[in-house]
Amino acid sequence: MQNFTNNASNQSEMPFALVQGEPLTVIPQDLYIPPDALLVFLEAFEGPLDLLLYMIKRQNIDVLNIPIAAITKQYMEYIHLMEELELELAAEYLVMASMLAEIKSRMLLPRPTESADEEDPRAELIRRLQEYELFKKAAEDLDALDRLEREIHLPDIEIPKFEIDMPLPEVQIKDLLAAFRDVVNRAEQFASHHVEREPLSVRERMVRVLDKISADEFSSFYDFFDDKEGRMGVVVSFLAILELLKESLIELVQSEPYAPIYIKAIS
Amino acid sequence: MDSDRLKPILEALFAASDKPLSVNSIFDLFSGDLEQPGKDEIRQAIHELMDQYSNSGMELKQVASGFRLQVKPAYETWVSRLWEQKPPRYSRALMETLALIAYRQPITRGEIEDIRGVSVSSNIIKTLQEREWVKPLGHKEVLGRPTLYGTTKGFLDYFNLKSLNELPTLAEIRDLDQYHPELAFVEKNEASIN
Amino acid sequence: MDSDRLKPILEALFAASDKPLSVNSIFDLFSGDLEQPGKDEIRQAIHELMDQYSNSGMELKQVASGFRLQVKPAYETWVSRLWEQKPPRYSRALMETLALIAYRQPITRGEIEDIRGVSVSSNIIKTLQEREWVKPLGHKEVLGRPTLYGTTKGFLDYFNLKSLNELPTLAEIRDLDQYHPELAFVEKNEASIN
Repeated sequence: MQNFTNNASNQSEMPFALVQGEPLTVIPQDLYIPPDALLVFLEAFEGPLDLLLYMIKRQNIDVLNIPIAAITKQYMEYIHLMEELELELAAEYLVMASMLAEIKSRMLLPRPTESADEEDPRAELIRRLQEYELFKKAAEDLDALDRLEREIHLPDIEIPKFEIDMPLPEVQIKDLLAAFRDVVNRAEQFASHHVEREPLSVRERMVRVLDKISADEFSSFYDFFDDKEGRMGVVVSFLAILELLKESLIELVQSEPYAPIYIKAIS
Repeated sequence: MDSDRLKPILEALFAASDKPLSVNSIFDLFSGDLEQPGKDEIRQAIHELMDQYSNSGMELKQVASGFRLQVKPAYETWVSRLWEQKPPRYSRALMETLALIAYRQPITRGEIEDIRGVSVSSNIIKTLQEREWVKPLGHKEVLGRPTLYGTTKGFLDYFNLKSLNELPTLAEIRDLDQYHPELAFVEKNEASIN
Repeated sequence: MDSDRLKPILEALFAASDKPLSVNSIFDLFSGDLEQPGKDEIRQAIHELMDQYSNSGMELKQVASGFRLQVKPAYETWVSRLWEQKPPRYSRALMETLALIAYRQPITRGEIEDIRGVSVSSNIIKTLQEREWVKPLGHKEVLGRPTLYGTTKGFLDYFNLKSLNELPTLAEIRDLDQYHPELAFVEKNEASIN
């Protein structure tokens, strides 16, 4: 974020990107962003209102007195830039651009003086910007509240073992599945972790292999393949062993080519 | 049962319970006892306990679904050193959606989208429901009968609040009229903002 | 750091910690602080705290590996009613941990924490092992040699599964979700449970 604020004042001369062979020099003064940072920058915005609000704020423009033409121009350039960089452009940004363009065109039309009925074309936009800003702030305030798992911790106080039988919780398999679905959904949403779908059979086989082997003695590689399981079974076993090898849980030993292969756990 | 006998029992209960306890639920725990304390006695003892914790590293705090013993946020600096993991963080999109539901409930997804100017992903709504912060309240009787959402007691508990009234006050929209009396449209729209 | 400042910090630490804390481990937690208390100061503060709890429903108790805050056994009668009243349920954190162990075994605690985005308390792993649903399979050959966990035969028996292959895949879970948002996979699996 440092870049575009520092460079803001004296960046008007230098071509800042080549777009279809043409140097792009006309960039919003306050929005100089190195192209490779644009993606990061774009991700910082929650949508067109957020972007607009930012542009207005950075330029210290009175929200009631938005120079619609200038802002529209900046906004459109910004959108072109996104297109040039082939960023997936959310439709909402285009809608906002057309709204700005509409306001601009209406402002250019001569307005009958002293007409109280005629609404300032900027009014709707301003209303939306203000309302969005209000909740943007509310979300920040909410985020700043003390909350569980962050500022507030529930005590974990030991309870002496009771004489009475505390019944064990009952769990149904659907609860387990729901928990798995939840955790995967959440992981996908909040982080870059990818919980890829791996065939369970391989995972299970990995565990079975680990159960069978020990660190002290070698087990024959061939014992882990059972003809009765058919081709799939053999493949699953093979994948499981490869996976365990990759995770450095086992080692494979072969004294010479074509000699028997042995598996042992890494101690 | 006098307060000096009741207080440590309550403390033991709060220490052992994994969720907030209300005065009613505590009252029920004593049912059948010879010396069953009244609800007022329980309430009184809780308030005395709350005072007692003023110099402690813990506090007895009232949240939406009852009272709970918790570690004071002031000691988070040290407590967080016990664990390596960072607390979960939530995206701005999720927080803005949650804020809109909290402040504007009952509200439909479409209404949230109108204010935010972007679509709200189903995942966000789902996550909020899975965290049990948000629940469907019913349907709005308009075309498509969209679901109306509101926040739960669990939301208040999580954010350490007793009621929605304790949410930070929504900033006032500046009274634009005063600064720019020439702008006639302001009056017209002010009404629809709050 | 004087005792009045140190004591509540220690209380917060004892309350939050899921295992007993020794004087040394507490001393280490302060390392790097400008006002790092000495071991004697810590020891002194702990003893003052112990006295302070004499009239409380909790006590600061010394066990083999350190000190821990616990509910006084004298209040067992009342505390046990918390469980009589409502059948116990496992926390979301425990269920998610179990699900990840079931679906992603062999898996380390750190990997579970990475996916969940929050720390997994030792208690959860302990509970799952006591229930004999989860067992250590070995160690992962990475820094720290963390334990790898997997599910047991007892786990399969409890859920009436012949093998892990009978657990539905994530894709199946999601497909069902879409067709029956409420019922989800209930129908399909209900029959096989009991």
